[in-house]
Amino acid sequence: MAALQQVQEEIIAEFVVFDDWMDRYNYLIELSKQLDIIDPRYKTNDYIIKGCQSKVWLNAEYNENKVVYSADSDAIITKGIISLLVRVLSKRSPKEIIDADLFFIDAIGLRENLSPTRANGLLAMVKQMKLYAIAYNAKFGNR
Amino acid sequence: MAALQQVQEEIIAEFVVFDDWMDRYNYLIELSKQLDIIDPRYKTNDYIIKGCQSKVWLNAEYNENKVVYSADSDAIITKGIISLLVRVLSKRSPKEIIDADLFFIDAIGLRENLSPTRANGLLAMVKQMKLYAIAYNAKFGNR
Amino acid sequence: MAANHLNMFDVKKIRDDFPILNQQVNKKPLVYFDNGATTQKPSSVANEVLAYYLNKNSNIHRGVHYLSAQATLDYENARETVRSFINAKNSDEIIFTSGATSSLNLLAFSFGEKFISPGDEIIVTEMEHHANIVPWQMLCGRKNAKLKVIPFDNNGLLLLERLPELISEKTRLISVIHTSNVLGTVNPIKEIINTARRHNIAVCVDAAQSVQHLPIDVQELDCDFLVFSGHKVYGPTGIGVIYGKEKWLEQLPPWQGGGDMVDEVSFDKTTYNQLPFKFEAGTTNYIGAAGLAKALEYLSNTGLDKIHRYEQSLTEYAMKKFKEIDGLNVFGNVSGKACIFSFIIDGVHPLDTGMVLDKMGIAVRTGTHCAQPVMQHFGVDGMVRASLAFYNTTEEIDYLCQGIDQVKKMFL
Amino acid sequence: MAANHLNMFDVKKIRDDFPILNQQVNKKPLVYFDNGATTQKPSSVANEVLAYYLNKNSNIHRGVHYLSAQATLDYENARETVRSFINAKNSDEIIFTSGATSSLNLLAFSFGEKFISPGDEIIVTEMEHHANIVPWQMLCGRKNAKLKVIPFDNNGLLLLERLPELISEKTRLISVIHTSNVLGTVNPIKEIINTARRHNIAVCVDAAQSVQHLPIDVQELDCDFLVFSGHKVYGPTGIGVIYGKEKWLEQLPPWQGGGDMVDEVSFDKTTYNQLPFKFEAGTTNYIGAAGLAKALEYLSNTGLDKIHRYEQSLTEYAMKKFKEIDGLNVFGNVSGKACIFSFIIDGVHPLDTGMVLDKMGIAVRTGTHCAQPVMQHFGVDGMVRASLAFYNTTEEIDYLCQGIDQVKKMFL
Ligand SMILES: Cc1ncc(COP(=O)(O)O)c(C=O)c1O
Ligand SMILES: Cc1ncc(COP(=O)(O)O)c(C=O)c1O
Repeated sequence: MAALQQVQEEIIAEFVVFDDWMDRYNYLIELSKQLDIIDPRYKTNDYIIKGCQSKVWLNAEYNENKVVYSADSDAIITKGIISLLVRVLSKRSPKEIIDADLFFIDAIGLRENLSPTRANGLLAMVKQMKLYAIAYNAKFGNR
Repeated sequence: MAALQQVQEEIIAEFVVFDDWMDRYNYLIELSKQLDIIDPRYKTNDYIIKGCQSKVWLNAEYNENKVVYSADSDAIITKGIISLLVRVLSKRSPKEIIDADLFFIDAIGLRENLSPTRANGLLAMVKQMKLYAIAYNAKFGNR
Repeated sequence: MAANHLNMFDVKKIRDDFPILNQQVNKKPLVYFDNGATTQKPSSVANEVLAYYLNKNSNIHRGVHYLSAQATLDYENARETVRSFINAKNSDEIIFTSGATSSLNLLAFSFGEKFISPGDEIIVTEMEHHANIVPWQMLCGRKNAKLKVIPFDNNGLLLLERLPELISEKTRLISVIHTSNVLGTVNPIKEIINTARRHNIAVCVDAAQSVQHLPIDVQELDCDFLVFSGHKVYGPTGIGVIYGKEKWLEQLPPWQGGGDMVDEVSFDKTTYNQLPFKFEAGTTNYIGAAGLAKALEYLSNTGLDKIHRYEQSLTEYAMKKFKEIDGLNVFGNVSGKACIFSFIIDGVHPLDTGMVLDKMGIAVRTGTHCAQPVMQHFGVDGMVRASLAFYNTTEEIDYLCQGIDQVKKMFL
Repeated sequence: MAANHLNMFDVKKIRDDFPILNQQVNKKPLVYFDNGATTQKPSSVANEVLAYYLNKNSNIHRGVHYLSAQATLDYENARETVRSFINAKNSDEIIFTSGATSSLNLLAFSFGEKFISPGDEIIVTEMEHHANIVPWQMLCGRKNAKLKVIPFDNNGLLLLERLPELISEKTRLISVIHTSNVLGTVNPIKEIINTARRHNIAVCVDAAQSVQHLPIDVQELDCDFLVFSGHKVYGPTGIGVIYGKEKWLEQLPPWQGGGDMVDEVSFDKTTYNQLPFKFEAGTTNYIGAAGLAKALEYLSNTGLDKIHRYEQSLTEYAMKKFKEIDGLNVFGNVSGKACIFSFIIDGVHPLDTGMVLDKMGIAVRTGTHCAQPVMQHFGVDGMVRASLAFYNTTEEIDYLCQGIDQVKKMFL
């Protein structure tokens, strides 16, 4: 599997061709459709991420020393952004996830979505993904 | 007795010669010494005017259809200003006092002392003097 | 007729007074449709605040020195400007707070301490902003009182016929939103006040979304209390107002304790200052008050009547346009509604709508608009809200319609 | 040594940053000695506020559009600036209020609702500002609790040896003024906190007159709460701060209800938002917060240590000068005192003194300085207060001394 760094650079390369925001959003809409469907039993309040204006559900499983994320949202652009996060972070070791510097967000112009405002909740999303990694790391630790 | 209007114009004429504030204040200090001493039995809390940073005592009596004021203050400049008010308003009919337009205050540069700030309480003072006049007017009315 | 008022109002000239409007956002001309959240400020307000920073600033009250005396005068003149703006009887009835929310919290606390006993009842409407719900819920929790609710119908019309049955011997206060910040409905507060009068119930009007849109006369209305925010009437942030009839304010205990609201303080006994100071603890936002006065003067000079007519024309224009758009649901269509339009495009999440409009330079708000009961009423999680002001134009409404088309193209 | 620090500090350059200082009042150059009441603002603060009016203004939180997102970022960055300024552990511990008075009222209400029962005790000092007396008195009235007082001696020194006997099993909180706004005394709060720790008592520090004069580190102090006002630290009016340890803030119920401080609202049940939003109801003064951040940055860049040393030199200089004036009584002469000088000229009313100084261009405050118990302690009705800041100079102190001579000449 490609390194975390490399995947981010791929994403940046994909976005760099768009100089119009509508194209970027259209691409995110495309990506949202490619996000694996989350198991319906995780689409409950227990898996919802607080602090988003849209509903965001997130689950993480531990499989062969890797954290595997699945997620969904009722807002499409949010879902598109989530699909990027999953693409970058899923199926990696807890350590890798914890240490991940998600520079692609800024690079593709989504930084404002990382603000602590609760409108979008991308920040809450990233936080929650890292929390899962920390938890699994504590549980199964040492790589 | 000189008309209310005329007394005010006299005062303005007295002050017009001072172009320095210290001279104006020195004159008020002079005037404070000329204020008739208030009967000590009125120097109690009952006669104090609320809303002044200095203590101001005021009494009013009704004598031959005229209101006669006496007053005092523990601050000298305030006392000087009071002496002007007494000079203008005392020994006049309630009606005259109620209707009085005290233009001299503005004219001699003391307008800021009329602000509703409680620092000086000149406004409270004027109000109280007029209240006495209103009360006597109600009691002994019709001139 | 609408077109007539649209033409009679020189909106180009008005816009010159609001420099912030003349900018690009996301490389598009800014279309500011978030006036329900906060309004932009005319230059006269900015200049006054700047003048404070550059040569007028000084704390007010009790100060003998020049700057302090001047600032005190400005502050008390600002109070007088507010009085005259809502035609209160006297300026002691005008209390400066930090915003409409603080005003309502002041009232809930002070009125509650004095007049609410276990079992007492307070009435609000189903379309209140959280600021007019939560303080009363907290009070009810503390005092074991009960909050009752006047419902509204699917058009956004208050079901006033329900009021009589909600009123009981225990009803102490009715607090009602004048203009809904979501539905735009202008509620018949005069009728509510008339009903309340017959039962000796106090009425508070939440005018946060109405004072900037139509002329208000508290004496004519005969309301007991009225609140609004500076930043929503083209003034500074951090300043607000509660008006209260003198007879009420005299009876209510203070809310916050501190400097200036006291008369005499000792560890044995503290007595409170007279109105309005009793309710203004500590250093008030005197720069905010001076700025607010400039904002209200700007409105008065422009003419609230003229503003109202122009905005009504904008409303008619927009509602007509919106009707032509397939799949657009506008919530609230009571006649005479304010220029506040909350909507959902069928099948598109409000957040997606808002994010796309933003990139077109259109500033709208999305979410629950601090009125979750309204969302619950319609069974939705959120709405998009375009809230207009008298500096907005029909061209901007046309552009919003294009934006909505663009959203539909992208998501449907 | 004093002279050394006086020279090392480029006060001329500092004064250029405060345009308001460069003006005439009553035809005399302004000598602004009313910094205890409010401070003047550096250009960077004025510019930031102006930038809001001209191109940045938008309501914060939940807004998806560009201006709102930017304003939200600014606001949360301002919170981080405050955090770093007092070295709080995390920014959730920083709550924006409308001023120190509001901060203390918030605390008295929220702490009181949760932790104060009949018979409980709260301790303050005899030298508190009314803002740290009245809210506790009001709380004690509501809850039947008791307010106890640490006295001070005639030098203005807190009689700390009295504290142990004042503490009982019932003591829940000690709220103490850090620097006296009348006497200038800097109280030994670290010692008080250490004592309180041993008894498990919470401590609140009223830093309204200290954060602008010396570096403060809340983690090092280990205080539970700390409050201050924006306008006294060279920032805007209408904005203030309460710091609280997270473990406390998590436990306290909210004070004001309204928008943004809630999670879910329905007429059946309302749940509250997480920290810090739980305590920030309604539209906060976000422009004020942005301005405050600029003020704190200005102080940090100048260096609180340097400011402190320079101001200490001013204090030494002034106290020495004052000693040479016959009939001048300065209240408070504890070593290390802040540059706050309250005095009475024997035989002259403070108001007369203040009015004459004003006409010489010197802005001082007269009256009780919202600390009537301090007046009662010394058996006086009022004092004249000259309160300095780091933009003041020894020349201005000399001029004040001339002013005092002039007053003596006129009244004695
Ligand atoms: C109807 C209504 N009431 C009260 C408020 C609260 O105003 P503020 O947030 O300025 O305190 C608002 C603001 O959104 C409102 O729309
Ligand atoms: C020591 C102290 N505490 C509290 C306050 C209250 O501050 P504010 O009036 O800004 O709320 C002051 C202001 O005078 C003060 O000096």
